[in-house]
Amino acid sequence: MFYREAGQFNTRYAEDRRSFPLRQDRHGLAALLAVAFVVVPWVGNDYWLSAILIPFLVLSLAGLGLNLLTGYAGQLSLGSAAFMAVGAFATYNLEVRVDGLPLLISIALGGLAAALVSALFGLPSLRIKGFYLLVSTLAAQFFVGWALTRFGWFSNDSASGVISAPRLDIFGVNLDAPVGRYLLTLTVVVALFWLGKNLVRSELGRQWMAVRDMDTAAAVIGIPLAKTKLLAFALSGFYLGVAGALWAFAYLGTVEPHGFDLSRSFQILFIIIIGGLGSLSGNFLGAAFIVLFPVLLSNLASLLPGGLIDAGQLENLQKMFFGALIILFLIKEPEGLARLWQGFRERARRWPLRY
Amino acid sequence: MEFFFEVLIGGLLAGVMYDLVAIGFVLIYKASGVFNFAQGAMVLFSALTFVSLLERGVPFWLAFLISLAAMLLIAVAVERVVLRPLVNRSPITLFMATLGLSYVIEGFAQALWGAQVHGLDLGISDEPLELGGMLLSQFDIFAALTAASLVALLSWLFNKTRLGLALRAVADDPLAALAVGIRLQRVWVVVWTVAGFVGLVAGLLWGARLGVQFSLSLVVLKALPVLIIGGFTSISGAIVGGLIIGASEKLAEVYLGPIIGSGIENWFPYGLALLFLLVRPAGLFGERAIERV
Amino acid sequence: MGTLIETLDTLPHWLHRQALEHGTDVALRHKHLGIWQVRTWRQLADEVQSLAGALQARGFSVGAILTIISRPTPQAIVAALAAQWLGGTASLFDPLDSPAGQIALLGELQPDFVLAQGHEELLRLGAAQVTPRVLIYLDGRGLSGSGPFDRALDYATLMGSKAFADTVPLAHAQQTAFVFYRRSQQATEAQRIRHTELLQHGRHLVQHEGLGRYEEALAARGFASAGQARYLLAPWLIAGFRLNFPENLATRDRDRRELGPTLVAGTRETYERLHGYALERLPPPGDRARRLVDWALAARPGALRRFLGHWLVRRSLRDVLGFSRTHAPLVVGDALRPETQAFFESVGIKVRRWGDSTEWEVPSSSPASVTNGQDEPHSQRVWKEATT
Amino acid sequence: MTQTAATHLLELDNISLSFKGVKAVTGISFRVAAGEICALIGPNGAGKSSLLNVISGVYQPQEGRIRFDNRERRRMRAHDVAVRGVARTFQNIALFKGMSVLDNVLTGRHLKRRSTWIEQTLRVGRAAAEDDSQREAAERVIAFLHLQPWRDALVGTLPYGLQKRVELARALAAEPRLLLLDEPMAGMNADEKQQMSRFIIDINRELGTTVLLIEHDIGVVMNISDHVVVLDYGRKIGDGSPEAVRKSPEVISAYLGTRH
Repeated sequence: MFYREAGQFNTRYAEDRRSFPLRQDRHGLAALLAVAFVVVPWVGNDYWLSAILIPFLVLSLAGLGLNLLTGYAGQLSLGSAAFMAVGAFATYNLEVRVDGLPLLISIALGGLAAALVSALFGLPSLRIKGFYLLVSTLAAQFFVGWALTRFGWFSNDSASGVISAPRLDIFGVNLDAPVGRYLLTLTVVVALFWLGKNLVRSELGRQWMAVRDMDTAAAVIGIPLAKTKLLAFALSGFYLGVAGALWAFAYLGTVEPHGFDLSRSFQILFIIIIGGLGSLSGNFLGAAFIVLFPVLLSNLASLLPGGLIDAGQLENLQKMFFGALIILFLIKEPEGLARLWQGFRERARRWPLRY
Repeated sequence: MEFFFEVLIGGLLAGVMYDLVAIGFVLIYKASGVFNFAQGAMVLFSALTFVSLLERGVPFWLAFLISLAAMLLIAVAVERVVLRPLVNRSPITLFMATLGLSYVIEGFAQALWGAQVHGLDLGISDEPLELGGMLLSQFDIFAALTAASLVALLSWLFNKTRLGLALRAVADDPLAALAVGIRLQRVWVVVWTVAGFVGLVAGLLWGARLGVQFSLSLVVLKALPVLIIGGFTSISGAIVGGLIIGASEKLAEVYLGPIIGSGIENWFPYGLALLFLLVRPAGLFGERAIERV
Repeated sequence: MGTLIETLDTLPHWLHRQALEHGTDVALRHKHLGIWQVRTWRQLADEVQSLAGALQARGFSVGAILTIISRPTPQAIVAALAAQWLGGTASLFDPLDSPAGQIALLGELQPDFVLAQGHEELLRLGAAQVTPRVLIYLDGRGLSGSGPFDRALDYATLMGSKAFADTVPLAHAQQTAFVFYRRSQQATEAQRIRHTELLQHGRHLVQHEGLGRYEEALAARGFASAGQARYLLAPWLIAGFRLNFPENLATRDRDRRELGPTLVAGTRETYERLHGYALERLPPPGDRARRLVDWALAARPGALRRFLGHWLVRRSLRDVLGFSRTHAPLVVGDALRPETQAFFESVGIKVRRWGDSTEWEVPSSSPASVTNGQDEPHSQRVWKEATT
Repeated sequence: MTQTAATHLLELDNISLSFKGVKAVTGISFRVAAGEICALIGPNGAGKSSLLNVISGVYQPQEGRIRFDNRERRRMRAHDVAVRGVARTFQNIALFKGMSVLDNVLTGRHLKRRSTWIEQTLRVGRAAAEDDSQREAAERVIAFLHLQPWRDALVGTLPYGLQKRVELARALAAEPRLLLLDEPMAGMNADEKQQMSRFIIDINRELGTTVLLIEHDIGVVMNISDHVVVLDYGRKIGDGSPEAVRKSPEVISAYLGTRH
């Protein structure tokens, strides 16, 4: 309703391809980034930065990773956490075994490692479809978890398999402070979302959606199904791997396999179901929801007279609520919060006309 | 060699336990085309209800009936709240819905009965029994017999009763079934209840084994490879699959374990299932549909 | 402009001038293949000259008539200007008019030079048993192997052959720029407008409405009316603003919103269609949203209502209709119906009327009386009428 | 569009296909001349669609040979067939429902892409220029089939008739030499059929694309096709010009036998 579109027209295809065709949206995005990069580090306290914003950003990135595979390429996966783990441990090992390797490089390489593993477990998708594929991704989930704990080499032979992350330095600047870790995360996430945006709008992105929507037709058009699916697994793996590395280094400060168990995979799946399958912004919405809702719930509980709801019950309630929410979304709005927002926006652009 | 057979038999008997869970899946999958991830949660819920009642001094049979009633309620609720609104949506969507469902049921079960571990004694001594020179757990044999009788009961239910007829009709072709006046909703409720019943039995046996606790709901993760190997649509397939998984993972643990490391039984079934998928995508007994364009 | 105007007394001269002085400015935009394709004044002038060249080479001379049967497209404009460049007259037909009447009309007029948009229009010519000396089509779709039109020329290929006409227009002020025909029950009536007259009206409009180089005008309806020639084409050439063409009829409303024209020189139909479009898409009467809209659009609002109404409804309604940049909403010819006028005013658009003064007259020698156009080509006849 | 019999774009030689022993098509042979519109007709279950699926490589025939553009093939995957320049539409629309009309058409052109996904993702090299050319080509197809008003609409939301047209657009976007249409007018009203046949003729005449189509509406078939092949119970029972086929007693009996 506050859009003013008259006079915004394109004389070149390049202009038409912009992901934010409306001037108002472009300005909005710029403002948002300015706030995120300048204002937040300024005003945000340590709790908010390290307990809310960093996990929110990392989970958004992980959500994007899974969304590429499930939302865009239509391949269901329950192994997301495994690939995060691979990314985290690969990054850690690169840091400790290759001295002088810049952090960002080792994170990228960690992502690459995850991509390879992911593609490996994606191989069965060339023969099997639908939830048969769950077997492969669950196999990844359990096998990776097992291997990382079983072989001390991965955790540099530390007793517990739990290892603390090395100092975060970029170009000699130390980033161990919450602000530093926040900015590191934010930068990586923004960069990768930009790439992700290009990716899903590229030919490859369209091929993924084609395979998702109607694979026979895709094949008849001449889309190489095998290559397309494997690339989906690999790129999804890369994003998850980087997310895993950030989760371990920028958020927890420790690297441990148990942080990447099946429930983490479910959490990420829930993020994209709630946020929106096949949507970029949805990952942020879903992640925000997943991160903020428990905080909200515990705050509400603390308002009640003490001991009425203990922590355990709170967790159960949370579980029930999330479960119910998933079902609700699948029934009412399978395309998630992103779709709701988009629908509202479309109506606002047309208001007061209906169509 | 003796040892080998002991391991094998032990594995097979353990496989029976998987069967009990897997059968629940197959029932629901046949009737409503849903891969019911919540089956594990149902096992947990039924067992937890049963135990808690028992601990509150409710007699065995009554506790059993009440738990069964609870499963019926769940079945009705699921049909109303989940299946009906999601009718003719994609299998993936339905699967994710049951994922949510499992969260609801688990959360509910623990909110209701608490999260602590309950011991459960069905009064079957677990001391091994000498059979043909092999030591076998009485309990396992008991479990095997229960499973066998359960399967017998089910096959009677499906082959001899009108319900069974209706069920098979629905499984073959929902639309046709509707056309001849079978009420889909009712069939679903019944099937989910039966699955709940199977879940209850499985829950009791598993619970007596490991104690009734959250980890029960994780048996679902074992059932998946069982189904892949057996085929989603065939009970006998599920049974064979369960036995294969049970035996192979024990053998693997015993013979491969020392080589590549212990604790492989939590991923080995999946590796096996993958092999099966690549060789025979429809499973041993499942029929494969040819894709028509 | 002052002194120039005396020397610039025809449309082609103005085109020439614009091309010389503002060659790189945007003259035309046409939404085509998904984007607004731009023509500068220089390109436009070149295109006009090369078409003029092609026509000249095929015997189109001073006083001849080029009959243009086309939706508003850049090519139609180019063709009209090319005809005038050679001192000829453009006769415009809107394909949306009823085929029957048009066929009869064409049958009587027996035009020698015709530019038709495509298959449909060619079929009408066929039905009217017209065999022009020169027949040009814009869209060759569906023409291959369709009988009598194998001699027809493709506009695109014609443009390819760069045969430039004289670089100065041959037109002069007293010649007829446009001629429009219609059938009334008794006879065929014609409406002729000379360059002087056109430019006079155009200049008047430009001055009165204060039109500058940066106006955006949308030409959605056919030009087949004298009013449009006076109040859209002439001002466009004089003020040198941009004329925009929508992608097609089905998309014109979306295109209008994208473009956000600052000058709308529409006919009564334009506005009434738009009014209907809005009414049909507003929330249904009785609906809460609709009550808000009505509340905001009510006449003579108080301060609060003016403020809220502006932000909640009027501003966005203006925008979806594509009028938020419009400062010159004009209706050419007949006045709007009161309710339509009122609707646009309630949205904050005061539509101003520019009456069309040309009267229809029956040609001194009615074309119907001429049995064979061969002895005295139609064009010659009209030229006499135009110059005497 | 009469061609000399020498230039045959597609030749089927004794094709047989069966599912689990059930014969769908038996010993079918016919030839499609370059530049013609060839119609494949026959009662339901005559094996028309199966045959189309064989030609487009969705099914592999148990017996028989296919020559396309003088290249013989025994088995070929759908992808290779597409690369050779064959595009098709499906009986029950197989569009990418989650994508816009424009994206569907662009996807139809993906074989024309040269730049790699890396170039496209990093926005370097030929990617941008190629995006423009691809878009323009897609827009030409959209304009050719008068789809401009729905360019940005999700195909899932469009009415049936339009979806059929979008699917045609997607196939056309590949600039195919042979266009296979599986009941392009099924379920359309008279006007839509009229319009669709117009489009098919224009595609054939203006773009010189060879068309092989399955259609039930005999009236339409006789109007637009240069050559008709009749199947019944998986066998060929007629092959020739529309007039010739219309007269053939075997065809007539087959149709009278299975009026529906």
